Amino acid sequence: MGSSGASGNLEGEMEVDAFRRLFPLRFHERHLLESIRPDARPLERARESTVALGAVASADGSAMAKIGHTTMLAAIKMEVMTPSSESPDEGCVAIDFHMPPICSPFVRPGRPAEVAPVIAKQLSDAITSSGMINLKELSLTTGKAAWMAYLDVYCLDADGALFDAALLSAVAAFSHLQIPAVSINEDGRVVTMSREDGDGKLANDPVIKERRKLTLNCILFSLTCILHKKYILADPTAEEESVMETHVTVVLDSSSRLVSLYKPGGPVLAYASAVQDCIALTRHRVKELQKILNEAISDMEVD
Amino acid sequence: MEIDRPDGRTQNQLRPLACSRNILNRAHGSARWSQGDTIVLAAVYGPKAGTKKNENPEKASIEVIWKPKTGQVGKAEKEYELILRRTLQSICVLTINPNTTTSVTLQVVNDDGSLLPCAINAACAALVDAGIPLKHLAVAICCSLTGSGSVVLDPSKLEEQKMEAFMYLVFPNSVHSVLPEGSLHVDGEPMEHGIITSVTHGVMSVDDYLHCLERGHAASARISDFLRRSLQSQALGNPSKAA
Amino acid sequence: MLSGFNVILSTISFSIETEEAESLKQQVSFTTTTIPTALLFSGIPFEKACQLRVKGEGGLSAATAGTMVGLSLGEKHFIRGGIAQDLRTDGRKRLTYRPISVETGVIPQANGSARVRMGTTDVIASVKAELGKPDLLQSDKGRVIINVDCSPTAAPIFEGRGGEELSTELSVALQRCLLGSKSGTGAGINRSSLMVVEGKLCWDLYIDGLVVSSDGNLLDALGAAIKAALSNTGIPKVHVATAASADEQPEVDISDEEFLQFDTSGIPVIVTLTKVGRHYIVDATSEEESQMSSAISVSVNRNGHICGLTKRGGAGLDPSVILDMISVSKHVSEQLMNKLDSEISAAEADETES
Amino acid sequence: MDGKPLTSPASFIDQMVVPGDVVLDLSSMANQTIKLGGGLRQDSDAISVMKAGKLKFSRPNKYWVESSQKRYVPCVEDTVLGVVVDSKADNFLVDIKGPALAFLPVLAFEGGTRRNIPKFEVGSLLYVRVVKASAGMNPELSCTDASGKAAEFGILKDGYMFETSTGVSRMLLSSPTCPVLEALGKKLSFEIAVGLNGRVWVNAGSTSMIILVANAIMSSESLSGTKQKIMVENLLRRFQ
Amino acid sequence: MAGKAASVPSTYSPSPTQKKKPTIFKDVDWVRPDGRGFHQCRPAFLRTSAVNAASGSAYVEFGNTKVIVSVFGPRESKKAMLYSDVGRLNCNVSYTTFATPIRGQGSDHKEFSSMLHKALEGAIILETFPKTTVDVFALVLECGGSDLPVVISCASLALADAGIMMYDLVTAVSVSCLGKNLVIDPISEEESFQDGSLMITCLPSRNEVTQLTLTGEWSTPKIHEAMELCLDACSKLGEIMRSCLKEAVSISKE
Repeated sequence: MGSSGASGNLEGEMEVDAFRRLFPLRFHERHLLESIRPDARPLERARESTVALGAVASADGSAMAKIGHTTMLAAIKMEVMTPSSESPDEGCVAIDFHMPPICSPFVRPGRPAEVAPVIAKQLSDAITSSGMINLKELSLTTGKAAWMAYLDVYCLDADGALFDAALLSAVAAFSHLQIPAVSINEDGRVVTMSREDGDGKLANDPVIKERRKLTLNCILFSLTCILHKKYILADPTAEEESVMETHVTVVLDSSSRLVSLYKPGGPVLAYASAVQDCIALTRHRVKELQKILNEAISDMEVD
Repeated sequence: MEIDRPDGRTQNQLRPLACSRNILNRAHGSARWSQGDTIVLAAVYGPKAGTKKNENPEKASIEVIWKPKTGQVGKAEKEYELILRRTLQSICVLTINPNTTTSVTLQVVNDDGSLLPCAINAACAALVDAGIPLKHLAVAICCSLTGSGSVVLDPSKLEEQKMEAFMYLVFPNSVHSVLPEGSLHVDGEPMEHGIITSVTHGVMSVDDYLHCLERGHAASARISDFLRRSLQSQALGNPSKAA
Repeated sequence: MLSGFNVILSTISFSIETEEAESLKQQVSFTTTTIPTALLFSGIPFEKACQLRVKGEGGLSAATAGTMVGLSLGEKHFIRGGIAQDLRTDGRKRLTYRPISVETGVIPQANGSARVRMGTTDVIASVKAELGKPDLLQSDKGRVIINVDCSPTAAPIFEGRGGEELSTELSVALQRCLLGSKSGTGAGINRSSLMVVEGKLCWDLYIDGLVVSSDGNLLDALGAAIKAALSNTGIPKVHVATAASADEQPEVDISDEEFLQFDTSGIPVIVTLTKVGRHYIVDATSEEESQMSSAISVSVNRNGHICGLTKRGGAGLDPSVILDMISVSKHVSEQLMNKLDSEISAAEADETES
Repeated sequence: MDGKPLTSPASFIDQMVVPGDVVLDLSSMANQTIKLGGGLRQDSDAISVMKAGKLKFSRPNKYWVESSQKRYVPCVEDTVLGVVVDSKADNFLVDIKGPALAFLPVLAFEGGTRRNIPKFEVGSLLYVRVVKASAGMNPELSCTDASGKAAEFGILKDGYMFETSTGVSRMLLSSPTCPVLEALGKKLSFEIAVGLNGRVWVNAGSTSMIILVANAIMSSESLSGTKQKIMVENLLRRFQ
Repeated sequence: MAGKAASVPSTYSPSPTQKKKPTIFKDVDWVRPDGRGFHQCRPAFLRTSAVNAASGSAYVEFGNTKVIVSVFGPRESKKAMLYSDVGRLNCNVSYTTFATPIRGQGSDHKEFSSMLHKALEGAIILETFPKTTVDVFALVLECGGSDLPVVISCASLALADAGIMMYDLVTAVSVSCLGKNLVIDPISEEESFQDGSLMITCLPSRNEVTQLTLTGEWSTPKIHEAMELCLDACSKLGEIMRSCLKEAVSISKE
């Protein structure tokens, strides 16, 4: 910002790319004046998003979500655990978020990204506190066995709005999840049943759980916005995030209740009006994402 | 609709605040902040020369180290560190000491609810103690919502667990100004109503959130006054107290 | 741009057939066969594709040994020239080993141990047997864990974490050569013989190699040392108390006096052929290794079958050269196997005498 | 430029201010030149506070916030006590308690030439003046006053150096002489050098006297004038 | 919740009741689980520029084996290392926690990283980027057998996409020996019962082998046969990779 004065006489003869690198803030502010962004989006428009279900064959539920270039792969693996004594009829969900070195030039092997555990915590807070998943549904036999759903979200390409994409892929993976059919054998161990030998075993094993889907009480979607001066930019790219540092992430559930409003600092203060604008943008975005997810689910069912 | 709180407070009542500064000899700035039984110790070292790789050397950088009372540093602590760092960065004037690093260490002495707001208040007092240039102060408050939708301020740990939802809000302090009333207003709102940081937990309606914001403003003005008085008490090291 | 690909190729001709180029042939080859693929897409001037490529720089052992040895250009030429004329700097022929000496039972605490010296290369291998529970997936087999450590005293580059990469490389190569495939075929060590009670109890063999002094050909020396250490290994006899129920661990009584000799007949020897210039040599010193373009380590058992193969060094080799190297190493392995057997029995005779 | 403080800032002068407070409104004081000292910054028409402390005004037009810190931020024309950390061909590297080490050019001495470069061992204590202090660069020091004379600058031998806060240093240097020094000076004779960076050096005839003076200064922080005098008297009584 | 997971008692993956019988592989005429012929590779899907944040990247799918490789650089070396007039190559291979049938079993593959390094370094013209490092990071999204060969081929595609100068593409193929049969491009199930395996990485246009590993007991004619098989597959794979790159260029040109 301090160099803005010096740029005055230079910028006339500079190429756009050089100007973008040298004076990123001025570059973006010029665009904002025209109410447009470097990728030709209007300020309030989110990037094109896609969801593909069942991307990982070896998982019980999986989904790949893309928002612009940002790509997330989420997969759920179901394992069996002994439930804790406080909640003997509940299963458990363990959520983790990974940023492997392939996703960004700033992540190196052996040195995990600083934001990865924070996004993992946010995901897990949003999903558990919203009551999206009924943990009782994950119970197998009270006090003996319950499902532990391991959800791992991998960032394959990091280009801004990581939490939004991670949440989208996580929600999609849960809506794709098929809890495997299992029975409990003589030793009390839970074993899977493949479809063909299911009939023959019916008589032998006492408890059998059918292959089933998980019911989701509500569905969560989120939108990250940048606040810069008077402008609100929806769904920022990595470049925009690095130049303008005030971010607000709003998470809403399907009945428009607020699950999280997350603004970690930033030079711009958010006033009630801006907060309401962000929430309104998120409401709009929820409808878009709901449509995208529904289409992905119906595509899956046709196949 | 009155709510019975275990410690007999009213809904809007904060726990007793206490702040003492300059309590550590080696640190360049330090403060101890308590809200009831929640106590956090903050120490500031620096500015030291140089910034870490991937940080902008044209600005001062701030690092935050969170030390939990017991146990290891996990994801929750990493999240606290990030929120604190972003929050403190937004109140510091980063262009004055470029290419330096200021480190803020927070030691949790006791956690009885509203831990993060308490830590933010402690860190802010410690930054002032170290003389780090600040745009303004930050005051943090925890608001919680009961099942019936009423707002309870500064919940203890027990209350936090029972609440439907709670949120941590950080606002600028209310400043004294020579400027005519209203000149610092943005969109018709005074500057101290702007949210620096907002972290929520639990599901609530949007109206509930906005309601909490208002109550948070009122409470933050009180904390802000307390912080000003505590900073003004000339006798350094003499703890100031407020009920 | 792409449609012009073939056209470009056909118009290139190289005219570096001068005597100068001839003399460089040992160390330099021209990349005349193909255009670098990236070139097609990056739009970099074509001249770049024709630049000289110095062979022999690739490869971990070459790189590490190279920095350690630090030869002058003249010395490099001398070594290469010698190898080309079948007379190496220490007077050996290309396929002759340095004198091998074997000493067994060097570590009394271990179940078996041996020290092997090849010239100034000096390695120790020890075998420890511990009772353990077999893996669920392979309930009828014991475990064998091979680990190699490069002592910082062996070479300056092993100081700190310098030896770590080489240690892993050697461990992996030894595992490949001695443990065979997943189903167990080709394994030098018969893991089924380590079974005590199926699914319950087995012997776990911990094989540790230590490089005391490094002067090339570490893999062959370690292979020989492990072979010697295993033939020196006695595994205590175990008496299993009967009547243990299905899910309990059986009680055992480990004998202090009775030992079972470990069967080492199937253990292969490892022969590393190092390619310097157009020729291959066995038992290369570290000076010679610094001049290699690539090397192939082959483990051959008594039946003349290949039980493991690792290529080292990044430079490419023609497939026919590889096959030729395999057949040469097979031939060499017979002599090495016999020599090693006689050394091992001599060493064991020494041990019992003393 | 009448020097008379305007009505509005008057309410803040000599008052405690905290970061964020707006103390001057430039739009209402057109045609005036003001000088801002430490702890103040300009944000378009508003002058706001960055540090907690007392707002000070000095005629005709200087404003600053007086506060006390353990860390020193270099400022041009400050006299400080520095410790030599290293010596290079052109500069001595000196620790002045700031964020970065300061450079003391080997020629920045009275009559300094290439031939008579002084030799300072690592650990030597110097009384120096800050001549350059810009953001992003190491500060530069000098062992001469503005006219190139050595004045009282240079190495401090013997004695005892201790660290206090910048507030204590400023109190010691204030005029009229602060109560501690006044009370001590009546009974004892000692040498003292005070750096604005919170370092104080004391030398006297006997070690016990040095310790007494040092203790008196260190415990004077946060005491009022009369209390300082009582404290000094108590100490002196024990000493005699 | 995630924090709680640590304190939760250990979990296990419910496995099928009976074990698969490996004997079917030993029969004289058995069929591969996916119905392929012994000398038939799995259908491959290749795509370049899969990761926008990287200088070059590729995504490769061989049946259920799915691999993504990003290339960064040439960029400043991470450690302050000695001056080097040739570039450095840094390779890393990691697995997702859900890559393997049982969760979290494929995370540490140190030797894969060094094998990848050795397979690639012979093909890259390191002289073109002195003093700098090229990072090749691979993530195995799902492993369905022949992971390393797929990683290597994918990495060379990503290097080409990044515009790193190479003498040739690097292709890698492995064969498994099951009883008397040689099967190419084995899936995990076949790999777990194999009697021997051979992997070749080569520069197909130059007909050079950069890496060769072999386990199990092999006779010389068998090695001969396996190498022929691999080299043939490698050169065919090379053609496919080439056309994938050409396609990418022609698309970007439009």
